[in-house]
Amino acid sequence: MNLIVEREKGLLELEKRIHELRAMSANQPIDLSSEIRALEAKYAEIQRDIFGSMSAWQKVHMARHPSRPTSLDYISQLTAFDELHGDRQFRDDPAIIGGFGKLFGRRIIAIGQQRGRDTKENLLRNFGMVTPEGYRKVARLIELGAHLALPVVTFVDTKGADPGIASEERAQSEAIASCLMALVDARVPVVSAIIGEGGSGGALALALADYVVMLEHSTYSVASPEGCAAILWGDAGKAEEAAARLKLTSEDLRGFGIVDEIVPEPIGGAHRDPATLIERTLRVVDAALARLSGESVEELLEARYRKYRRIGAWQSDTMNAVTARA
Amino acid sequence: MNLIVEREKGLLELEKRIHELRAMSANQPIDLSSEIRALEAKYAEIQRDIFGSMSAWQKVHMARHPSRPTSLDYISQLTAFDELHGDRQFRDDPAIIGGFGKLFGRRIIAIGQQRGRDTKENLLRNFGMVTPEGYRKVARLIELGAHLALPVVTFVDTKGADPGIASEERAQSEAIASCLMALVDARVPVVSAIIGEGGSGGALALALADYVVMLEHSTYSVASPEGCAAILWGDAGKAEEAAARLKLTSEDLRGFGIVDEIVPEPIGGAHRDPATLIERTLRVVDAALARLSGESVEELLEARYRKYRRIGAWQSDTMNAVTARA
Amino acid sequence: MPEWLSRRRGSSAPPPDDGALWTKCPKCGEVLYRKDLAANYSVCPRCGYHFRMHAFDRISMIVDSDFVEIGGSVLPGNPLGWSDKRSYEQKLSADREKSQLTEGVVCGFATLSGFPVALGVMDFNFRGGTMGTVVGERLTLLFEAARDRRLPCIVFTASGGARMEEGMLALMQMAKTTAAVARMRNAGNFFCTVLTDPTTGGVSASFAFEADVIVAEARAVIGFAGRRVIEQTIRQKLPENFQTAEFLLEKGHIDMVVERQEIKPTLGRLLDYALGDKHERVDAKVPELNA
Amino acid sequence: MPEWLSRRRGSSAPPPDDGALWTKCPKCGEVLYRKDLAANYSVCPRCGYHFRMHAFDRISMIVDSDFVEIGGSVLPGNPLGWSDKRSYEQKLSADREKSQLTEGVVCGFATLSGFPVALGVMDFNFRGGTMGTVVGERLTLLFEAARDRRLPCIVFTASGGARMEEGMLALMQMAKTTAAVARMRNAGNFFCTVLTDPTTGGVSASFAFEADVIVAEARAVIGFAGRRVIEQTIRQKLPENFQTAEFLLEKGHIDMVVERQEIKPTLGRLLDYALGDKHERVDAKVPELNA
Ligand SMILES: [Zn+2]
Ligand SMILES: [Zn+2]
Repeated sequence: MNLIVEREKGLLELEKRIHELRAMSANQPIDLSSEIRALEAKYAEIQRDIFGSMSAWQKVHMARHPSRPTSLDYISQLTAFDELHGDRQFRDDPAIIGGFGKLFGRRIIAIGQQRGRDTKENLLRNFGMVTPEGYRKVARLIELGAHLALPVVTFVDTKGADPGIASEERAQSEAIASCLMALVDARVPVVSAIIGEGGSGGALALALADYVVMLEHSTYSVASPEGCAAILWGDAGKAEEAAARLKLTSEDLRGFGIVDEIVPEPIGGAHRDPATLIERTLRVVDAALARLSGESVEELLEARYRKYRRIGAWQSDTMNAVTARA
Repeated sequence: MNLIVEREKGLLELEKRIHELRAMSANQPIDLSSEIRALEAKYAEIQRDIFGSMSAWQKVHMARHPSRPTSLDYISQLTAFDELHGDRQFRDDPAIIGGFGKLFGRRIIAIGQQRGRDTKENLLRNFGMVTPEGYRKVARLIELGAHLALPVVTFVDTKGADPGIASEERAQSEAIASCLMALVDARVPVVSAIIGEGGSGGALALALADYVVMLEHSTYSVASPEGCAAILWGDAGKAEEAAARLKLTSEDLRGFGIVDEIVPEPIGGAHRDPATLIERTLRVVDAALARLSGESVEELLEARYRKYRRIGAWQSDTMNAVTARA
Repeated sequence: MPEWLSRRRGSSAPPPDDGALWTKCPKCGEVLYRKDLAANYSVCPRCGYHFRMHAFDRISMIVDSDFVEIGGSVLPGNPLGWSDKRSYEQKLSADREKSQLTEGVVCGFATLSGFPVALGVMDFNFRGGTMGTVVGERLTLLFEAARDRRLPCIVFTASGGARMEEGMLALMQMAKTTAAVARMRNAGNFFCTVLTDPTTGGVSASFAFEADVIVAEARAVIGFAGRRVIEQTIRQKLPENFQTAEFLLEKGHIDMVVERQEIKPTLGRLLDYALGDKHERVDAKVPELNA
Repeated sequence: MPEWLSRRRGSSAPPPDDGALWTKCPKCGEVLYRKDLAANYSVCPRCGYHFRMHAFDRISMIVDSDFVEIGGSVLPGNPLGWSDKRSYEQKLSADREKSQLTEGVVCGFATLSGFPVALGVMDFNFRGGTMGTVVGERLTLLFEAARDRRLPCIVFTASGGARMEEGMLALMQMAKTTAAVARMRNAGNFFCTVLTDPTTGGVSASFAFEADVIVAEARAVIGFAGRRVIEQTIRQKLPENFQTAEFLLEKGHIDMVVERQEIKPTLGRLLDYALGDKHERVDAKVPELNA
């Protein structure tokens, strides 16, 4: 059960009523304008109440909202896209969509984690949980981009890497490590957009980038709140508490220097106005690529190294709490 | 049924008789020396008869002789060897033995195709037919050698790449092509020894080398004689005829510039004096490495390119039959 | 028919094979007028069956207008002195007659959707598309030319494997072409293969699977070992879709499966992604041979 | 006990854990005298069970004599202000007490079979060997030092994954260590990891599987997802050997499985293969910290 979906129900009902009243007002000689205004004010009030200051736990549910735009929704808004398949060895993983694309005319390699938009697609795409073959496809496409001097854009949206037996048998660890290595070594700009759930190492495998963009209500976390609660307290039911502690919101991560820019969402979340939100996100990604493309490969790699080199927070004998942004 | 094994039977019987007579002669006051000499002469005559000028078809059987030294027999005679396993992704293929080695003190990466020396080992090692995982292990070890500036030595002995369903499903073509690419790009000397059967692309995947050494009675062929006969004449039974036509002996291949040096075998074949033959082969490989290690990486790669660039035989409007060695 | 093609074919060239004006679709049995079939990319208009294509028909289908052949003067000899029922020379001569080709691959320069490209097209009609020393040499010349002129390279494969009659010299073309592909790749060129029916053996296990992007024509059979060899080994029938392009796509071996009609526009888009404005597209010319 | 170790431990340091002189083998139940157990590499002399090892015991077992720690002054803070039943500071303090370590990894310079090496050893006793920012920073300092001094680098892993209490800052250590490994690798250094029980999660999916040679200690559990997570997902028990070093060897993930007693000689041989006479072995000295 998704918290946001539940809370939206009343709002959607109210929205419908307002539409009906507007239609009635337009077709019949009754002036309902003050009643409509009152309902609209009520609507805005509830909306502010729900979405004005969402808790971390609410954002977790927003990030998982079944109508939240997925990677394919962004990729389909590119000027052009041709999908490339497979790891060249074992399987084409449908949880990864990747290929050549054009972003406002800019030639790129686009790669996204794809969950399903309905039950059938979720089964096909393994709920967006990537298998080793998927990560190997990602690494291959990153290397293709580097070979052809095409920048790489990734869309991150996954609960986490697939935790199944078969994935362990086919070296999930090695596959994720290969992705990280491909991204570290890529001699082209890399920009990542965290568009939904950024779940653990399975998300990071696509998000080690020169510039990381994150949607306002997306989450990006060392573990799912449920997983964290299970690990620390042996009780997945304490997920809400874990969510609050994990600092998994875009604001938190901007503060840590892990996220470089936050893309504001329409009130009610990305799915309430996908077209505007997607256009806005793609513009932010494109602007980042424009800046990065001005750098030499050596500058790019050096800046990428420094960016990740300094992420951390520790004390030392002589210094106190040297944080990432210091 | 192995032709050489069959023809050896009489010889081995005679050998046994001579030994018995010698023992008798030593222990009893009977002079059998002239009888022994006569038998020895007869033995030498039969030996010359069988092995003096072997046909291509006989060499095919010699190359497949069940007692012929295998890759492990050579590898076990290195000064040191530590096996490294696996393709890092899917499986460790027992048909490939690879790892760090020392050849007369010289640090190398040693890789060999390993058939079984008995039925049980043949099942384990898939009769020396390598699967995609095996070729990927080979490519990985070649890259490890290049990373650590260690020359690569390969021992070639296979009927051919594994032709099973599972190997097709896991991209046997791509795996062999990856091996070829790794060998072409390797920034270290590569020396190959064709010690048994060199079967088609599955053998070449380990034999694209700066210097190719071939045992006198080994074979190296575009297809097995049986396979060739089946392809051309729809009759695998015509293998002997195919063997004669295919030019698969060490002499033929030395003539084409595909093999650089032939290692002479003891009369009767490598298995009649494995210790001497293996030592001799390893010395030849070591001498080649000594010569190649004097070259710069650029010279090495340029020479490797030219070596394979010129292999061929064609006519043109202005030239006649430009052959490889021209 | 473009001017170069009619020059190549001769304006009164007979239709290939048996000279008949009509042919029957081997899949659905429909009787097809050859001219209509040719106009439809040699795809059966009723069931979509992809007839195997002659190299020059393929080129004509793909290029914008001109095509300048290179390596055409490299011609086969008989390095092993091969002879069985017929001599190798006789076989070559018969295939030359039948296919109107001098060897199993045609290489050259062309423009495709405005991009100058180095283009190689194999033809199954000549010795089953087998790779001998001439196929290897012509392709190597193509890869070297692509590298020297900084051209993207596209190769259509169709091959039964290595050519038996040239023995180990044929097998070594896997090494030779791989070496040339590596040089081209290390120089940063874009390399794309289009695997057509059938692509097997030594071609499959070398340059065919060494490309940056691997396209397969719909329903093409692609694999290392031949279907018969595998069936003999496992002593059972293989599933219908085994080794088809669609099967390989699912198994992750290839980038995409494309219907024949879509191959030219697809290649145009791939070139555009890979090269974009790095290359002049407007008024692009076929590079001259001795430029 | 080498001088540096007794200095580090204090000559009258109590035995770890509960101070008892005897301990029971969890596998075969044998009661073992701790001193004998330590002398036997913490391997049960009866059944071969490998006890988890303290980082300094591991170092003492591996190095020739000296060990100079680096990064030891990098100490954990509480970047998220984490607190649940106890504050993160309290947890750290308790683990410091229990393990006699300041964090989950010990890094430094040493010689091994005469080869100067950069050596990192993780310890499961400190927060389950989880990787937080201090583990990441210490390892990064180690990789950078190995690169700058052209030293081979060996890391023993033991980890339950990323450290929850440091949130995303912990996860990013996968990126940070990978970046440092890449620089070291691109400079041509030799990098070897030894995976000990357990090696999972973020450590497994970053530097542990980025080494030139990956050794695993016999019977160690190694994987990405934890056994419990998988069992919950598939709702059935996993086979006994699942995710063991031996299982991974068969699946091709690792180079070799080695019994603990053989680890030091094995590493000596690997260094000899990888480095040979490129490095001075005779009278090799531990590099000085400010050299
Ligand atoms: Zn039809
Ligand atoms: Zn025990």
